[in-house]
Amino acid sequence: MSMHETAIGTDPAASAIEVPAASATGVQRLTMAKALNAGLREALSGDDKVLLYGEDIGALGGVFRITEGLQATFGTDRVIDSPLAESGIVGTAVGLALRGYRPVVEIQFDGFVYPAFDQIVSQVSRLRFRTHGALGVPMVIRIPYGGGIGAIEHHSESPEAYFAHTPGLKVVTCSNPSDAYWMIQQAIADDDPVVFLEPKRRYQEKGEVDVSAPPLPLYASRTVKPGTDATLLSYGPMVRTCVQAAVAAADEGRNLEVIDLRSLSPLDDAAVFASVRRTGRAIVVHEAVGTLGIGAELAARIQAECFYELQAPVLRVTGYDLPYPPSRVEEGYLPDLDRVLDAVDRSLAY
Amino acid sequence: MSMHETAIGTDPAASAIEVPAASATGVQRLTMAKALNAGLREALSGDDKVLLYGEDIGALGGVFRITEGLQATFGTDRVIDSPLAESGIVGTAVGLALRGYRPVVEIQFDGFVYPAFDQIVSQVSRLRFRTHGALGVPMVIRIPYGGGIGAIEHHSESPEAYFAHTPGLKVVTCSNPSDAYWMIQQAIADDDPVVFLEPKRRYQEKGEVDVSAPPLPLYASRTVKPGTDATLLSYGPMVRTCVQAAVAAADEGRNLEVIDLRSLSPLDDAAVFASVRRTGRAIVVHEAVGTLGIGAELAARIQAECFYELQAPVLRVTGYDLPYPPSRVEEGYLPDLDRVLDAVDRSLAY
Amino acid sequence: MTQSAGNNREPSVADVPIQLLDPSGRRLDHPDFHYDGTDADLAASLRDMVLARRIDAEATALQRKGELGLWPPLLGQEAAQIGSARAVRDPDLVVPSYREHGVAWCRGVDPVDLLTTFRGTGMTDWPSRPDTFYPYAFVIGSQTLHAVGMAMAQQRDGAVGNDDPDANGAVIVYFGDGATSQGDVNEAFGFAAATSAPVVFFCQNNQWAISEPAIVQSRVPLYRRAAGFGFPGVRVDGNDVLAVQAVTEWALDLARRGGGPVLVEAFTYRMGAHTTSDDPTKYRTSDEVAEWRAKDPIDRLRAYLTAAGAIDDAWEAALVAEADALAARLRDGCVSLPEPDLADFWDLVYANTPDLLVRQREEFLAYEASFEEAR
Amino acid sequence: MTQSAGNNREPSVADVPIQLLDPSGRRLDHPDFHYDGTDADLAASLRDMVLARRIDAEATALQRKGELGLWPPLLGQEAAQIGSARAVRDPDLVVPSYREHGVAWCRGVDPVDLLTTFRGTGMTDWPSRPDTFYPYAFVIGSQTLHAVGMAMAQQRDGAVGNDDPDANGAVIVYFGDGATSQGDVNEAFGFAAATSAPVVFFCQNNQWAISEPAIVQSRVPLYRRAAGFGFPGVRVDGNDVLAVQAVTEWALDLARRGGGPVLVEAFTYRMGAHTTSDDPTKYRTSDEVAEWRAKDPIDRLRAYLTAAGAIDDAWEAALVAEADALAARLRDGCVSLPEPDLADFWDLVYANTPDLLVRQREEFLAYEASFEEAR
Ligand SMILES: Cc1ncc(C[n+]2csc(CCOP(=O)(O)OP(=O)(O)O)c2C)c(N)n1
Ligand SMILES: Cc1ncc(C[n+]2csc(CCOP(=O)(O)OP(=O)(O)O)c2C)c(N)n1
Ligand SMILES: [Mg+2]
Ligand SMILES: [Mg+2]
Repeated sequence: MSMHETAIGTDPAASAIEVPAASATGVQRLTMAKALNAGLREALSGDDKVLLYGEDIGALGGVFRITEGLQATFGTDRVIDSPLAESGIVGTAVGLALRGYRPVVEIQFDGFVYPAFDQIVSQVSRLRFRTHGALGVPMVIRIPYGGGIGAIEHHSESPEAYFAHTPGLKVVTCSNPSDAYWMIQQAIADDDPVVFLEPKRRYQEKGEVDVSAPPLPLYASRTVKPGTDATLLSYGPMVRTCVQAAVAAADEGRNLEVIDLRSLSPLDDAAVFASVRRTGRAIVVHEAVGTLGIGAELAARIQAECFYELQAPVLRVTGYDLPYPPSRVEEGYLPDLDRVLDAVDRSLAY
Repeated sequence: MSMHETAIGTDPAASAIEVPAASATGVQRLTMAKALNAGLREALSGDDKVLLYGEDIGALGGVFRITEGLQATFGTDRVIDSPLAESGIVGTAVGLALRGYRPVVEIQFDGFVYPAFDQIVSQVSRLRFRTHGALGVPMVIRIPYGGGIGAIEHHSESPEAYFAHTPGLKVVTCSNPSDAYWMIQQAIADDDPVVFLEPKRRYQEKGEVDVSAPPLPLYASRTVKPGTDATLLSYGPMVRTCVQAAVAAADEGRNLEVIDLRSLSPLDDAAVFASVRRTGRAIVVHEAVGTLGIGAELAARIQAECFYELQAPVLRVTGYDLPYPPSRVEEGYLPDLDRVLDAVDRSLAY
Repeated sequence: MTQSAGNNREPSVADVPIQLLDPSGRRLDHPDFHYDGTDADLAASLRDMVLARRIDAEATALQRKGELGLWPPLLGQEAAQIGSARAVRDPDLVVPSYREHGVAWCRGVDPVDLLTTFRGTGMTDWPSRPDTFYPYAFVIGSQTLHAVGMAMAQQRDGAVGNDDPDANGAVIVYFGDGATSQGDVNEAFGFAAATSAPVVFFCQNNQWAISEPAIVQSRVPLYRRAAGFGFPGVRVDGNDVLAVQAVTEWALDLARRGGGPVLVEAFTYRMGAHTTSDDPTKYRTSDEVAEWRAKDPIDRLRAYLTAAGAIDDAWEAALVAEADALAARLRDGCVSLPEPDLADFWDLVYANTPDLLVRQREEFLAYEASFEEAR
Repeated sequence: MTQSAGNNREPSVADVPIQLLDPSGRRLDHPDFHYDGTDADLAASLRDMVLARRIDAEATALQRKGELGLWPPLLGQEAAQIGSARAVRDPDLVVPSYREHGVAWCRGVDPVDLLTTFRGTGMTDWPSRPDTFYPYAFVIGSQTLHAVGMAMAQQRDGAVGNDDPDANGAVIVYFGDGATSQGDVNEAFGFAAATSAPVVFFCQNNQWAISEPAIVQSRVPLYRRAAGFGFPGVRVDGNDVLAVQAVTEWALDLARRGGGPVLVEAFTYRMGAHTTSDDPTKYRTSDEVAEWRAKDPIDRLRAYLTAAGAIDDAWEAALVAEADALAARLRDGCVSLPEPDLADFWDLVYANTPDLLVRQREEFLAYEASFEEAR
């Protein structure tokens, strides 16, 4: 179905999406899964109070093997196989956090975070506020999310908007191994609760990781590719798709800017506005359903802040407003570079 | 603090907000609470399969007395005091619905719906889709919502965006006794699951209810007050506030249109676009936090559909991006007519 | 001051699973439970178990060949599933989790249909599913509350506690050892107990929740949970199809007669991987697996029936042929499953599709069509 | 085939609440539990109970006068609260629900502070709250999981099972009969049992969850729930401060020593309304209330101490004066609670306030200022 199969096939996006390693010291070529594992290992080594907690994260190393080998190194008291109950995991992690620990919770799949929703929305996000700042909840909730892996239902969800709508939570997501490595460490070091979304379809993609580079600010976006004609705004699994689209568009003489938001709450909207003011056009791309997805908020903010600069309305390329469909049709459901380019065409036609 | 205390005091908005009764037959002057009670009574009388189900809804009639007297009439098998567990209530109601009943669930307060979130998001909303249309869940989830009643925490939430972001749910809310009366009946008659939000600060406000009038379409908005200079878009508790603002603005020679959305999912966006195309200006008003609130989606859609007609960006007047604050400061937190008028000024200044 | 009021960690007699057929195929007596069927009935059970195992093996193979995305094997749990399913009769309702392929088979679901879910051509509901068998559930524990609601519906329908036993029905709901930690499952216990709903909670304790041994969920036997909520719980040898059927018949009968809920813990073992994505060698020993292989549910029933002369080589040969035919049908059926069309899904979200979705589908179709034109 | 395996609806001896002081003020013996304190200690308990009741009455009156938005009275539950709180010692942690004004009092919380929540001048945390007492919780059951997590922290901190008993701590968490239906509470039972966490689940069964009698939640006594999860549960007369303290001391001691969780069901009664917004005449009889009034926790202790000569009129008079002074302080304190400023709340959402919130506060301040200018 793709008009740009060659572009996908040769994948010139691969190099663009990687963060160039500043120095050769400590540079390794890792999958995102291994980068996260390395980041977690660093965090566990660096601070005794850091605990990993979740279903099957011990001997098995998690169903995606993100925690592989960590229980062997750090013991069952710090890498804890929990009973099978997400509200219980998050709720007891609150107690651990209130007593000085820094629990890093793993939710096994996106679709299984909802049983913990009350604890996340009414407790994790609010304990600081509820206690006038007396208590904080330095917790990270790791969630493998998104589709594209041929899974059965409840295993391909993109729940980010639920969390980004909730004051008191921070919500971040990584798009490449390098970011994965330092972002997970920064999230664990943060004194606020962070929902850390891991794009599971990107777990096995490799990239350069400089384990010795100083970390970047966690809540800042990254301009993956500068451009002048329109701004593609995306995050997590769709960054690669947007870079691929930008590469394909370049063939047609279009110079697209691609921004990886990294943080969905808070949104680095200053960088977004600056870009859109330059290009005059913005297209938000995400897997989550369109209605009240992150694209809605970005569109609302951009049209308010860049009203006179916008040459076209902010367009959204998102999952359709359906529950995630069976895997045999997920390719049509998920935004791909053709749908992005189609939106670019529509934007430029204004 | 209000600049328009007189306007509030005399409240010329009261008549505007009421739906004029078409005929004198069956017209009664009821509070919203009593109108809901009458609507539920009708639904229970009209269909043996309708059940009411929730905490304290029997002998007590619910903490807001919405179900008062109904257990006495219809018995404990149809008006059921449930154990204290929201996931259990919604989950067992799913089973009842799958076996041909039409459960109308009461969640005692907005802040207590989150324990049922998984059942609502992964089951109620999806069973039709999960079963290729073989099974449906004709369930209504009634939730008293919103602030302004001086309550303690977790009792003043506006959770509508969580549900409106979820495909498979319908989300509606009433702003006046007349709508409350027929909307609850229409929601119960609907074969899809409906989240029915009741603005608890409006429960005791009175209005004319024509119990003999034919019901209107449930998912259509209503133009409460036609106008030409800007469109105020709102729903539930804020409709009255918007009408008050429109009345106050009229003193200053401004003719505002006020639309009561009634349905938040699906959104009656055709009516919204038509209005904004005429007025060139839109201001969305709701209590829920701004980020990823209904206003975000409306702004995103309006700027996309009315790009050339918009004279100013779509503005949002919403709750601030905070957890709901203590009641002594809720007045400052909630949009009021001054904040609406301030936004009107800003919109007209473009 | 010390005492041990209510401390219940000591083993009790009830911890020993009820058994009517030992691993060597010898029938046993039990003071409370008896298998009422004939050897012919047992041969029918054996047939169901063998065919269920064959369906499972074939589906696992189809996954290996890339025809399925995933498969959760039931290997080892045939007695728990066939024994309990054969205790069900109309108008009972069956609410499965995701591994109940044997139960589905007994209740008349075409096994080819089951593959839709795991091939990704459909969701969790299949054309052949009878009205009394409910869709697979993947959110652990969520279905137990639905089951209690269905049982509450049966109460309201007057289908419980009638003098005419045929007019009575109950619900049986399946879940695993891991599921017992979930809030939903415990809420289901509470709601069922409080309403005396006619529901049999059938827990297949297969010793593992993916990589976690049952001890991660509970230090005491799971059947004991029921007493804390005020209803009976029993532990049965889940690899003994006679005992499972006898216990489930008793439990369903109690529920149908208005006696309220029952928890049955079928003590069994997941011989295979959690799913085809899983690698159990990471977390359990081959000794453990070998130990349970010696308790195989099919072997022991075959041993008994052979010794009793109820089955012979001809019978076995016919069953092999039947299983081969079924497997072939499964392979063909799998690759012939109709490919879904995304365009069809917009109409499945609501009973009445709202404008937004109608428009979205139209845009999708127009977009798709633009590629056809471009060719 | 019928049998009643595990059917646990028959009353058992353990269903009779443990009692060391009967309603007439007579002390009783119990084979397992003894009150170790002196009459002077009991006089101190009586003082706490009387003062707690006075705080409660005063807060209720303040609500009636419009000074508070709401108040959940503890009337009738003084023995359950004071008895359990007096069993707590550092470094134990206390996790309350929303009605534990008596516990708060014993743990050193200034009762004036409690009013902030109910006056709407603040959230659920108060300046005088000691580090070992946690904020009030309003989402039923949510706090029980937090308590288990804290107990898991104590395990990791090495504060459990030490030879030196003073180095050991446990967590006590409060919740009601209604809460026992919530998934979170049952998950807390499960997690605590599975990890042997040092936590005492203290359930005040005050017979009502707003308008619902305890029978709506469970057909069997609540203390039995624990056994199903594999830990001890006991039922104590919640209106008998001696028995409550003895049982809670035993439970905390067991937990601190590494014996794992305990469930204490304090069988008591909510004499007043659920909250000041509630009208209990809608759902319960005055006979029932009268019956429980005869079991008043304060009356019986006063009767005993008076008969024992441990208190006299002078003691009583001093206590009345103390209560009056406390009440006056509460009244003054209430109306003097500082009014909050919305502008302060933007900094309480995150440890590091993000730009959006900084901007929002600035806009808010500018908007507020515009009114000042307009005047
Ligand atoms: C709410 C939820 N959390 C996590 C999962 C992921 N998951 C799928 S199966 C499983 C283990 C289930 O174990 P058990 O209940 O014993 O059933 P079994 O697979 O052994 O039949 C887990 C953790 C899920 N499906 N749902
Ligand atoms: C999750 C949740 N659901 C509903 C409520 C509303 N509510 C507040 S108190 C209460 C009854 C609680 O009863 P119980 O647990 O017995 O405690 P008690 O009030 O008797 O002390 C209810 C239903 C709530 N606070 N939280
Ligand atoms: Mg299992
Ligand atoms: Mg109670």
